[in-house]
Amino acid sequence: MNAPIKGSVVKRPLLSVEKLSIEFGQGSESKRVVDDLSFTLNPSETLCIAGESGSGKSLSALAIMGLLPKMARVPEGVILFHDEDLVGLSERRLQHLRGREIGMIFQEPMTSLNPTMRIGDQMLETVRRHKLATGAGAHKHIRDMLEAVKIPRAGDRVRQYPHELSGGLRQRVMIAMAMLCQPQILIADEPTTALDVTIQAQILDLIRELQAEFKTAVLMITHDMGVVAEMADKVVVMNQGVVEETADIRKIFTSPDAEYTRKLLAAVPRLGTAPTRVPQVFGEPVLEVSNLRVRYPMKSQGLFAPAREVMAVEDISFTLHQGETLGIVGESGCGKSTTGRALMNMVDFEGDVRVMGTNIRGLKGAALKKQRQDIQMVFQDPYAALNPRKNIAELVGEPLLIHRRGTAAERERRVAQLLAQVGLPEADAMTRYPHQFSGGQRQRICIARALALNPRIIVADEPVSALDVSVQAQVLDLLEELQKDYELSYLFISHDMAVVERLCHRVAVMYSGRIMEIGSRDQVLRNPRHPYTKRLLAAVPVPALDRKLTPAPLDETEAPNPIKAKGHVPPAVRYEQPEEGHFVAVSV
Amino acid sequence: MPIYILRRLGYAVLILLGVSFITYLLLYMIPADPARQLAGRSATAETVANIRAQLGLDLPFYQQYFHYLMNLIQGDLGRSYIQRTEVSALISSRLGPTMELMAWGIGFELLIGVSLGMLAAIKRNTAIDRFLMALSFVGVSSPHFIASMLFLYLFAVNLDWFPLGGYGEFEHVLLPALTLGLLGSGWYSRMVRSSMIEVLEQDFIRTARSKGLTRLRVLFRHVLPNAIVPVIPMIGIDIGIFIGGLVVVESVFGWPGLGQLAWQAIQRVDIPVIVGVTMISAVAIVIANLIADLLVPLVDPRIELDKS
Amino acid sequence: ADPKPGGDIIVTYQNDVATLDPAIGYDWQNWSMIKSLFDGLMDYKPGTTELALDLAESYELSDDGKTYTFKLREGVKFHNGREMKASDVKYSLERTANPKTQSPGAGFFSPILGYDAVSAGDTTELEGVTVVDDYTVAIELSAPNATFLHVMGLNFASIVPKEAVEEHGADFGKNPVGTGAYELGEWALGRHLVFEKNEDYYKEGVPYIDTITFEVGQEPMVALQRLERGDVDIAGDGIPPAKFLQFKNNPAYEGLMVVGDQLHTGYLTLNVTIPPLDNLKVRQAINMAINKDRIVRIINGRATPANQPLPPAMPGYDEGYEGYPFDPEKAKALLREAGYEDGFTTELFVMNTDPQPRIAQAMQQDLSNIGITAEIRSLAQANVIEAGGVQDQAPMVWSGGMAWIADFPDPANFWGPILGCEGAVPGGWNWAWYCNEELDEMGDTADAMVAEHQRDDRAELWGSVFIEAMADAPWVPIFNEQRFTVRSERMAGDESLYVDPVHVPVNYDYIWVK
Amino acid sequence: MSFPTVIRNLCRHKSVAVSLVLIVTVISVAVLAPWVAPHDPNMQYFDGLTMEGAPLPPNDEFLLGTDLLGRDLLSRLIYGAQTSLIIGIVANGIAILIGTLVGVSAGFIRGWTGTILMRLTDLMMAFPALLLAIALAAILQPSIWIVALVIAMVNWVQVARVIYSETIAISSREFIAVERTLGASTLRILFSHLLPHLLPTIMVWATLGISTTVLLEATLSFLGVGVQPPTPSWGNIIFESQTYFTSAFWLVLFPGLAIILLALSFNLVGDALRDELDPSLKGRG
Ligand SMILES: Nc1ncnc2c1ncn2[C@@H]1O[C@H](COP(=O)(O)OP(=O)(O)OP(=O)(O)O)[C@@H](O)[C@H]1O
Ligand SMILES: Nc1ncnc2c1ncn2[C@@H]1O[C@H](COP(=O)(O)OP(=O)(O)OP(=O)(O)O)[C@@H](O)[C@H]1O
Ligand SMILES: [Mg+2]
Ligand SMILES: [Mg+2]
Repeated sequence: MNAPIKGSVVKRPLLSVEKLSIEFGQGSESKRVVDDLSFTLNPSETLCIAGESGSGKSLSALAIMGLLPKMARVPEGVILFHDEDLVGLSERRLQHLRGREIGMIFQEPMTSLNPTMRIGDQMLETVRRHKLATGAGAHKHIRDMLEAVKIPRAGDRVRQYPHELSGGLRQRVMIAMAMLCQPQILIADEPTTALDVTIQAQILDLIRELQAEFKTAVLMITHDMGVVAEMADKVVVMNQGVVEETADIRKIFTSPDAEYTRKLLAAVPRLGTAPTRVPQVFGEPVLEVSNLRVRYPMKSQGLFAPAREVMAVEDISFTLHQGETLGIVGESGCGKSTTGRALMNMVDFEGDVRVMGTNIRGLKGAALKKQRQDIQMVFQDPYAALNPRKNIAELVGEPLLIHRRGTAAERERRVAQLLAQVGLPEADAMTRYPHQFSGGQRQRICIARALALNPRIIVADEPVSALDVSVQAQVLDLLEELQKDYELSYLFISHDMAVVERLCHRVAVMYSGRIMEIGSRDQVLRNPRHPYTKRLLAAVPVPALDRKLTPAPLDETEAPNPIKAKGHVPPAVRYEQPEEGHFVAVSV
Repeated sequence: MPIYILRRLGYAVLILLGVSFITYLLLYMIPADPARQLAGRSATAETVANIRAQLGLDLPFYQQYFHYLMNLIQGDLGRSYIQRTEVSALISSRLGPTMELMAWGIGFELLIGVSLGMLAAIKRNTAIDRFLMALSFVGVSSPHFIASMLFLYLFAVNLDWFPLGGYGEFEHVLLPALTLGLLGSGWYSRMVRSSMIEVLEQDFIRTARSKGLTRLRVLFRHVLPNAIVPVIPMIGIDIGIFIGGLVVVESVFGWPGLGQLAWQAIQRVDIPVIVGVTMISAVAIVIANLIADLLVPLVDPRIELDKS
Repeated sequence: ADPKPGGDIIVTYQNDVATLDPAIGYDWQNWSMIKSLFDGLMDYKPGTTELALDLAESYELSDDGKTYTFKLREGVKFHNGREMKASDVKYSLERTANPKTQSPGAGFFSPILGYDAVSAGDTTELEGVTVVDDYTVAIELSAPNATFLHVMGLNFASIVPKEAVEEHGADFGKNPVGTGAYELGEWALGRHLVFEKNEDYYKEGVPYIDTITFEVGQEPMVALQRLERGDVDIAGDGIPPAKFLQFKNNPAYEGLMVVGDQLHTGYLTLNVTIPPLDNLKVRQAINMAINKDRIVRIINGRATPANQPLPPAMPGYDEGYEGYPFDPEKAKALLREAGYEDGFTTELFVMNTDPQPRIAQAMQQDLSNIGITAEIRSLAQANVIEAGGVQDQAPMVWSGGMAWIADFPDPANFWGPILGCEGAVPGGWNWAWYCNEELDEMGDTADAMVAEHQRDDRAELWGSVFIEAMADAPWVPIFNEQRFTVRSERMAGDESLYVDPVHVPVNYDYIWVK
Repeated sequence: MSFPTVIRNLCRHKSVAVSLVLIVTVISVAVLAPWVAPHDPNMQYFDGLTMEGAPLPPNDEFLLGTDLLGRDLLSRLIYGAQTSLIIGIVANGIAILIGTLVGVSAGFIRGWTGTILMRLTDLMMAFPALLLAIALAAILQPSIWIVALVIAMVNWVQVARVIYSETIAISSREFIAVERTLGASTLRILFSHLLPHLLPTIMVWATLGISTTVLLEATLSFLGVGVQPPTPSWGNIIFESQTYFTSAFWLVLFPGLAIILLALSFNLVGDALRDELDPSLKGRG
């Protein structure tokens, strides 16, 4: 700072965290999960905390908010916001700061929204609490905010409940909610994990706008080095509760001090770096999907209002072969998870789904149970997918028990092995409960569970979105290894193009419930035909400095409204085949 | 939704039919001859036989029931054996007071139960929690007669805050309703406490707090609606349990309700009145349950009404 | 002080009033209410069991003792304003006797000539009742009957106006019209009834009170509390047992409580047809085993021990009779003689409201002292009555709560239904199933003694019937219960009016407010 | 976790330890009644009443006073524990069991099975249980087991209703749907996944049910279905003497306390047991 602002002697940081420690448990059993964390945050600045999954990032953020779980203690450290120490601040005072001065976006959007309240009301509450606007103004403010996070048809969405939204939509609601008051500090815990890259780019841009306009300081927790490169001014790298390195963004990317930082950077997957593949020949088709269609009934608006449906998946067909990985990418809310859920028989659907040759529609009893051994899913929202009353050993061992694999001792060994494979070797992990883990750890628990049975097919819905790159690499290696050894087939839903490029043999691009383009990896990612695919690829952040994305003023045509009258039949899509095995939808 | 309601109403008719049948059958089986009750102790055997014949009590069971049903369909509940008055007149003169007391009683139950339950959940494992727990057990374990009498002696006789029983003014309903409310609130407070504890641990509570909401707002807008879901069906159930306590409380407080009518009728095997009151309370219970079922998905949108 | 007219009083009851139709009402609560609304040909002197004329100005008995000719009072008006005539008497009696009316008291009219035909439904007219002129009616009986004048004093013989009965049909009981001292003002079902003074009442100066409000649905304990406060003038249900001692021993309430005898006996029936109770020695043993003094103590002395079926106030009561002494040793000896030295097991039926089960338990303990195991079956009133009326159901029944209170003060009323052969039928009230035709005949002889001069002989004859029955020991007479009425300080009138033996429980016509 | 450890952990809290002791005491006293009761529970002592026939307040001879027939209240409470425990624990337990089973199956399976089960529940709920009791009383020989039967038959209904709604709420949660995709059978989901979530509710009903069923027993016995005099039970001691509560408070106070303490103890132990067996609540915020 060459030209200090007149009148101010020393520029104080907005937030400074000094020697913060967080512990769980009492006495000898106590476990220190954050140790000696220090950093400062200035207005308009973005500080990224990157690091290993489970290294205490989320807990540190919660400590700033004064929202640590009751069982957690802060044995030492101060958190200064302006002049106030947030540690041990009165609840009343904190209530004034929260939301208004410090906003937070939570890591897991499904469980972080009140299931019994419309999202509009949940947002309105913040507006009213901090007296930002009243009456119609408040409603408008909310709609504007939802539109700012690129939620289409915000007017309709405000009346929906969280469970009716896709993962990405929920996350955007969280973001919108935290930004409503334009807080001085915005804490964002993995804010874009569930977002496709185009939206991610726009959200990041939005955050930057906020920073510019209101001097908002952003504390961003992320494992995506691309996002770090995009956003950060300063970076804190954490590993196992301790800070490995705190440095300027430039230093981190150019000459990192810590061994761990170097390791982390080395593990970052970069789009376009995967070697081109020789076309492979795969075995039998294990999964054949034809004309799959899923619609969710909407709550009727009144007694006589016509029944409406959400067209989540509309007439899609594809085939997955033995040993093959099919990636599904696409914008948030386009129906990826729904497709996966249909394959798992979790939603009612039309069309045919054949797993290992048998049609699963209407399958029951023993036949269904048998089929379950062949196909397993890793769910997008790991926390919601885990029974909170079961410990990890029980959860991961559950499929083995259900299908009577091995003796109790064998099962226990298998569970331990699985946990080690996904990078959760901690001795006490087995007896802990889901809420005692970090977001990334829970995601790995879900992966371990899906792998337990050695299924033939795994539907993986954003399986590594919450993992730091080194752990992510470990998990991806594991998946590849298993594929090699057992000829597993994966249906891999992800928005991370680099990961998709690394893992997938073929890629399908979905948009608004339909497949827009499908073909081999190289065909789709290296030679995209459909404009939507091109737009998607352009938005991928790059983990390198000085390559700020300008979120392209992309094709601004709105996505078609998925809410239709019941029984509506949209026109069919026609596909062109520019190359062998490469299909591209032609707009109609 | 309208279809669902229609179907439930259809079931309700079946249920009422079932209730009337079983009630009638049981009364038929009870060894106590209404004709003898009517005829009194000096009656000769022929007087008794005569009365029996006139009431149709000498007919086989199915005929008696069939007659009753036919009349019922025409809205005729019959005449009381003892009072010799139309059952419908007896019931309608008492239905209003009973509903009034019931509404207030359940209102107090909810008010007391829910707020104490919330308090206990927030103060979990503290002395306050323990005290409230003991209180709820005392309430639930107190015989209505003793509790009503105690309240009456304490608040009406000694402190003179309330009138000594009676019916008519608003002040009359307060004490009996409070008694019912206090005694029954234990169920609600225990239920609310246990579901609150669960909800308080959910992540979305943390989100709500992160927005800077006051404790009260978090409690009432976020915790309560989620915690109340298991409590809603309680209201439907409560009507049934409530009627038991109502009989006693009405009689202690001189409240001219159905409870007294029912109690007298049962003691004197006044079949038309017993069946009539039973049917009325069955209607109330069935409707309350239906309403409870309809309310639940309104509070928790994840729950679907009729999913097969 | 002299009676003072005027004033409004409040009387409370727990149960709603069943009906005010004199042909139907038959419980102790509406008994005196009906008496205040209606009049019959005969009544009793207030507060006594002494017969007196009412609507009849005079009567004559024919020499054969079969025909009574009543001269009616002239100018007596129904509440609807019409004058009461002899035809109304005929109508009223026939209405009660008519089986369509379903009157529980129809059987009382069986002495009247032609009753059987009416009862069988062949005709609606009683052959024996003739309207001589507007103010004279003659009633012929099939045989002389000493109780007949008492029957004419029963509520069932009240005079009702035909037009009002026909107007209201089955609801006459809710819209009573009579000639009585009061007329019904308002009746809010389940809440209260208001009796208003009949300004046209034929008896000069009676009644004294302007309005009587009967508040129903009042818990007796609360009613008493309200009475202590002065909110209530008469607690109709009396003093609940739980409050009795407190109330009695509280000097503040001295004078509020009125004690009187009633025509009541509490007894334990021993079913003479069920072994081993069919053995006289066993029944006698039981009679000697039960400690009546202790039972009286348990109910706080609200009764006097009894040794014979008739209550002391009843003509025919034998003061010299000593009954069976309380002597467990002797009782055991008797059992041994009967061949039951090891005792036996039997059942004791009892109605389930306090204090009846307690009394039964006291008996149970006494019986167990001589080796008899009596299992208690505590049931609702209707079930006990039902069980008693089935021959092989109930070996022993404690009559408490359902006990016999005489319909009219005559020993005959204590015999037939509860000890005579006519009651020992399915559905009857003779739960001992005791049938001694010889004694029945003696009763008939006594009842035929209708002449005035035969009164004492008749009473003596009846007395001996009961004493002889006691030799067969079908009952264990336990006690004669007393009545306790509480009234507020402002209530006046002779104490006997508040425990009137006939106008049960209170003779509303003659009480007054200070 | 082994049984002794569970017990040891439970006893860490003083109140829980006291409760456990209380429960064990009550049960053993009930079983050993003939040896521990100071008097014959049915003996109507001549000097157990005043000359006017009033019961005696607690004194040296009769530690908790005498009842309206001059019997020793303490001894009656001790013997009465037998009946009350059978009702409060066995009958109530069975009712809870049936209710839970019906509610869970109806709520989880739904469809026709659910409809039929729930409408049956509605029917039972709308039906006056007292009438059933009166009918049974008159038809059958009274016994404690009939009361137990009636209570079990009548009391499951409410439990079923509550459990039903809660089951529906829980089965709409994601992890249950996920469990199906693992191939878990319906039974497994019910017992292994749903039930633990229903435990708190079941606990509430089970423990409060102890009080209410013990009192209900008295009502039913009064109508002639259950134990007949002079057999004591806590409920019938209260009911026999409830109108005397102003003149002889001990007659309702002591049995009332016994009922409340028993129910409370079960509640405390149950709560602690649940926390012990379900540590998912530990470490929560
Ligand atoms: N309630 C708890 N009890 C015990 N340990 C806990 C609890 N909550 C979190 N932990 C542990 O604390 C550590 C830090 O958790 P935190 O959620 O801060 O991780 P994170 O850095 O946000 O990881 P991720 O990137 O996976 O979200 C983890 O190892 C986790 O297992
Ligand atoms: N239960 C439901 N009820 C109504 N609409 C729903 C429901 N679940 C999902 N939807 C809607 O269906 C559409 C597709 O949802 P889906 O979860 O499949 O999206 P997605 O492709 O997985 O998105 P994301 O990447 O954000 O997770 C969305 O518009 C969503 O709002
Ligand atoms: Mg985290
Ligand atoms: Mg998704």
